[in-house]
Amino acid sequence: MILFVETLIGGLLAGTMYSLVAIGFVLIFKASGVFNYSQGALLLFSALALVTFLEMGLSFWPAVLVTMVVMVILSIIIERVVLRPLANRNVMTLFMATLGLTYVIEGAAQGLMGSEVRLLDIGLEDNALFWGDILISEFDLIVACGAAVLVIALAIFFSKTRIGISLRAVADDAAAAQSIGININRIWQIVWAVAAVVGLISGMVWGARQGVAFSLSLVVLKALPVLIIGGFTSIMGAIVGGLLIGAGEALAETYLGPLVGGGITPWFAYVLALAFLFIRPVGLFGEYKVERV
Amino acid sequence: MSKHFTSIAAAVAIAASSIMSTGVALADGMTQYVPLFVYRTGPYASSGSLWFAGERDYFTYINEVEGGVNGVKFAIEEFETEYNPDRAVEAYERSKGGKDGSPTAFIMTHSTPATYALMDRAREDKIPLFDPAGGPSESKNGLVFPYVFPLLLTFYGQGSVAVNFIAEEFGGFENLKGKKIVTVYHDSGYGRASQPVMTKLAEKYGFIDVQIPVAHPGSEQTAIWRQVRAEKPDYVVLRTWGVMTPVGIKTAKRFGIDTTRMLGDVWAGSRADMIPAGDAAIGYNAIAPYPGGSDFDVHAKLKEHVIDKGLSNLENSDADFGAVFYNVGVVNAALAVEGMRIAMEKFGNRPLTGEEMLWGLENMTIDAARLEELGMTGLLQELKVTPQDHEGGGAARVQEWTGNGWNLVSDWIAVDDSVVDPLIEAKAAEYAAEQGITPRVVD
Amino acid sequence: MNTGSDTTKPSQPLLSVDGVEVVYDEHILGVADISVTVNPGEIVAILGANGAGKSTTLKAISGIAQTERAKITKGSIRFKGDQINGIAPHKLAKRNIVHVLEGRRVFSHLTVEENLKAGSFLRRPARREMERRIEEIYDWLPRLRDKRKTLAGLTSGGEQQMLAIGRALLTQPELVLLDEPSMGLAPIIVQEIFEIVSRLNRENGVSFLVAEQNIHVSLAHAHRGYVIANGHAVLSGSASELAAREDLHEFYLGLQEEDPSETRQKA
Amino acid sequence: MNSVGAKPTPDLNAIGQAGSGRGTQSWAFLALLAALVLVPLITTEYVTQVVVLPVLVLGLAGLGLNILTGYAGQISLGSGGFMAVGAYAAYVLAIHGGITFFPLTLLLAGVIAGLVGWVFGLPSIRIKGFYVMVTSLAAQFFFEWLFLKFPWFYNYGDVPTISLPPMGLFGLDINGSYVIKYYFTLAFVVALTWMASNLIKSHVGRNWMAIRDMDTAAGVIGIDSKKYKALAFTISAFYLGIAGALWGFIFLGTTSVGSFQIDRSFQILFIIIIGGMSSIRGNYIGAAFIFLLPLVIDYFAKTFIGDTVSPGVLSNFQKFLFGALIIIFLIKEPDGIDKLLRQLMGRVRRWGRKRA
Repeated sequence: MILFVETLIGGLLAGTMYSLVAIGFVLIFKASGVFNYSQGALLLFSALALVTFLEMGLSFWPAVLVTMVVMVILSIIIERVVLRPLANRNVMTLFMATLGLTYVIEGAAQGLMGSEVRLLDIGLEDNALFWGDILISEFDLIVACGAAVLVIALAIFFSKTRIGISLRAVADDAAAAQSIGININRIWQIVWAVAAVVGLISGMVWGARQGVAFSLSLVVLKALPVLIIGGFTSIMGAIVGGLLIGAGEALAETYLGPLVGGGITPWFAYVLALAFLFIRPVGLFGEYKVERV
Repeated sequence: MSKHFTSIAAAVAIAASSIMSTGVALADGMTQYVPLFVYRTGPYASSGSLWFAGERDYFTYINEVEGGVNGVKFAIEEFETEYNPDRAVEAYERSKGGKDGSPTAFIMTHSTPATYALMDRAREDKIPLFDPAGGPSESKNGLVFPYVFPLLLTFYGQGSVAVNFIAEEFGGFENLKGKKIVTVYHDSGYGRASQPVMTKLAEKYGFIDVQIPVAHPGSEQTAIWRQVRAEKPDYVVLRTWGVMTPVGIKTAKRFGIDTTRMLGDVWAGSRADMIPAGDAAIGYNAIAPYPGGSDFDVHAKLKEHVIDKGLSNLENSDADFGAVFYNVGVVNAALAVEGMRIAMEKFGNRPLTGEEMLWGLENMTIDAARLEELGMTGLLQELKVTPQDHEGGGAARVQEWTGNGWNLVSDWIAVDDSVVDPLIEAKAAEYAAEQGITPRVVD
Repeated sequence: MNTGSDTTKPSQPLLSVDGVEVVYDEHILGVADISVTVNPGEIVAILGANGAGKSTTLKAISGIAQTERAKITKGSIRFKGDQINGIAPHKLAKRNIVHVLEGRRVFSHLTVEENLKAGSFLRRPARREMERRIEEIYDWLPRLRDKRKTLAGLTSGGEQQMLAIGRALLTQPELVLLDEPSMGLAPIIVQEIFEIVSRLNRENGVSFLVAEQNIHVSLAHAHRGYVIANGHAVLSGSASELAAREDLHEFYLGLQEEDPSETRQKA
Repeated sequence: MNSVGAKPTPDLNAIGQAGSGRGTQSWAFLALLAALVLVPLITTEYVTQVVVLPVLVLGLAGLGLNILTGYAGQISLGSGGFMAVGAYAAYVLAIHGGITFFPLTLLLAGVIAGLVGWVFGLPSIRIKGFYVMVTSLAAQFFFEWLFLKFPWFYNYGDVPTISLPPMGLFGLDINGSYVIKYYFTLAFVVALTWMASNLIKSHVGRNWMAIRDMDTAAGVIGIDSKKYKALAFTISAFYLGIAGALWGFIFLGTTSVGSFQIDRSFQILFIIIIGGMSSIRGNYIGAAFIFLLPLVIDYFAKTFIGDTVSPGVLSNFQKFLFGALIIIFLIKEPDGIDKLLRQLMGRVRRWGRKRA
């Protein structure tokens, strides 16, 4: 029983790390309908930039700030050079463009900042905490709290600020938003920038965990089943989806893995997501609406 | 719009025609063409870029300081494969015919999957494949696999060395009885490759062999290490690769597993694996057919003639000079150079063909005196390669991570051939039967 | 309501659309030849059957057409004398043209009040000022006040239409392009909406260009009107003239049959 | 297009096709076929075996995906997985089933892949769009795992890389010479392409397109969309499976999961988007473009900037350039190279007529 509870809690906490990646994805999909495969590459780019600035001698917070500025600039470039010319194209084309973008960002990131693995110290220790007999990762716990803060911050941003309300307006109806004077290109830039900053935060967390190198980019593959479960358009869904995937994966690896020879994590999340699709085809928090793809 | 694409089409045509016409003018007849299959992008770039830098730096040293191998200089051409065997096949076909009049004498595959993909072609084309400390273990048998060279230490050998070292830690083989050794492995061919040996050794010494897989890329391993902890292991062996190693070490630490009782294999023991693990990695051990460190004599030479002259291929020579993967590259290049030197004794001082190189490699002996001359004492084991034995050495040292570098904690530990060789022979025979190969007969 | 526009015609019309052709996706003809003028202070109706090209005309004016892969291939559109073809919709909103799209298109996941706020952001008012302006809209459209905290998607059709208009008014327009405000609404609601439009026009001097299928109610409130069919403007005149024409209805209905619908894509 | 009125009113009927030109087309097709037949005779082993042959196989895989995505409107990122099913099925049939007459092995492998495709197509009955796409990712990762995990699939080797057994073809070893390999592949690819093109012209193809264009409406007009979607998944996987087996047995001469990872799925998707959705020819054009582009970039990079930057930067620059070209392509030519060629041919024809 202790093993079960420990696995469950550990999985839930680890799941928030998936949620973080998925949130960046949801932001962009919601606001512009773009299935942004390059979220993982953005994560890599931001973490690499941060490490590079740290190596150049900046102290932690200034480096984070400078990286944010870089990511915002990058987002603006992406919007102008890639998305704007592709506005109103079908969603497949946009998805493909983000695949191309993934190569571009990965190539640029590693070409400019090097491909060796680097240590990223964000000041969090990966110690074990004990709650009774149950072992909990301090790192995961802090990250989960951080994710909660981020979600609250985003919720406030979206419900209280002018930009946030405009963002939601664009997500609801881009044409109507334009007709009342909202500049959707600017909104897209902002969304990408916010997603990139979320990417930076997830990049910091994942980078601290596994070192900063190319494999950060693969984290995106973990986010996709999260989205299926949570729905493509809901931040709450991304959180819940991440928790479910995290817990499901951990339990499966512990209880199901030994039966089939282990190593099932890459697909288990997808199969779990599939099962959810059968029950609710638009995800837990997604909305039914006619999709034309 | 269409103008743009006609120009692309034209470019395609030009490039295609120039690719077709390989082998143009003969430069001076005294360069040896070396195609280098690299992965400087993609998931394994972090190890690869150091590895290839080591190779290129050594070739640069030979070219610049020694004026080539007996006057034959190396002409290197890189082919990016992203660790993808399909792209290695493409690169192989592009480069197997040589260039500028020089034949291709050998190919360093730099990846076990690529070695597998190229094995049959290389046999056909008579080009030796270099895959030190990699490749199929059974290719140690050069009679069945004439053109594959898993030099230094096969995957099977790695398992054997690991157990020998662990026995030493416990104070002798007799103390292995009843102990539990958990191997956490990359769920791939590479990760599983040592399993047959571990099974055999477990029978022989009476320890319990537990194998736990981690799926690629392994960036989240909480569930894995919870399992490991539940096993209460006496020793943990890591057969991991890439990001899986630091995440594994960190997670292990969190679960209270003593990282000084962990032994990584060759590909889980480089600086790049330790740095992201931070303090958790202090005291971690790794098998090293190529130890890390820049205190070997050869490093002094490289430092003086390559690094300090700004000729190095390293992007960050302060941090990475002497890193394990850099040394892998240096050793691999040195082995190729030695093979060529020996072949030239028979065939003359000129660029060599693959077949000639094969003779050189199969007659390669590197003894203590030669190691001294090369400046590689302690970095490279003594080797004697024969047509029957393409491994040549079969030993490794063990190094311990101190937090900012590797500290060698053992001398060369030899493979237990009595366990490993029968396995290799059986596998090789199986392969020969499946492929309809008659093993060579060599006098 | 017979303030014949001809008598008070100012030197310059507010909006003049001249011989406009719109092509979707480079191949599909939206409208072929449309000319429309709106003078300051007027309510002008564009009448026509479903698919005649009314929406496309309004979208061409507001710039929305070009965000839907359409292009104005011929003709010109002038607002207060300046050529505005090809200007992005959000910039036109800044230049005081606002478009209330067909089908209301409220932001359904935003509350009624957030919808109104979204409309007011364009002029960047301070918070107090914004609240005051929104209160003003509630005075015009009192039904909305009771629903201010409700998600717009959950309000009734009539409320949504009012919300869409209120939201548009908060951009402080001189010209409102109003597309099919009557669509799918009960007659009594339609009546209410048009009365509000008339009052806004009278009391605040906002001009309206209204696309409608509903001839009676729109001509009752408009000053002038145009009838379009097959992407061409076929009739025009003052509202009373048009309303008096015996053949208007036939005209309007008769055209519907000629409409080769597959060549005409409603966006 | 500018607004000056010289141009007549745009074509009101559905558009874009530059005349029918059936004669020219079949003429061009025969010329192309003749050129393909001549490849081994007039070019080098390298070009035949490592340029043209893989392009043919990838084109066939593109065709498989195009049936599903271009014609039936279902997005998939599982192409690599289904290719793997084909390759491993062929291997298992040969090793465990003793079927070494290669054409038969290949067809059976295709059939097995088709059945697997049918199973993985089942969820598409309930879900749509990107959700289907992520379903296909489940297939992709599941197969990557499956073929790694169970040594039966690689004949209990230590390493899950298959060394392919000798395969027969009327008494010849298929791997005996690259010329045999090439002609065998060409014959197979041409036959399968011909079959696909007939299928698409039949009522099956029309129903697929009806489902693609209007899923709900297709149901209304009496098309059993479940049945036809399932059929599309099956046939698509059949083609992908055969392509996978050809890739392993003929092109690589070995197979590992590494050949059929998610990158492969992306590559196949690039092929159909760049070549042209819903176009048979487009698959081969796209395959040529996507396969050759890295080689061309590599060539130019080495020739022009090779010595000035470090190899690491060069490799990454090539990757950057590949991505950038994809994006430029998508922006400039959304309908793929096939459309471009059609327009070009139309222009040539009009020009020819003018001169005549």
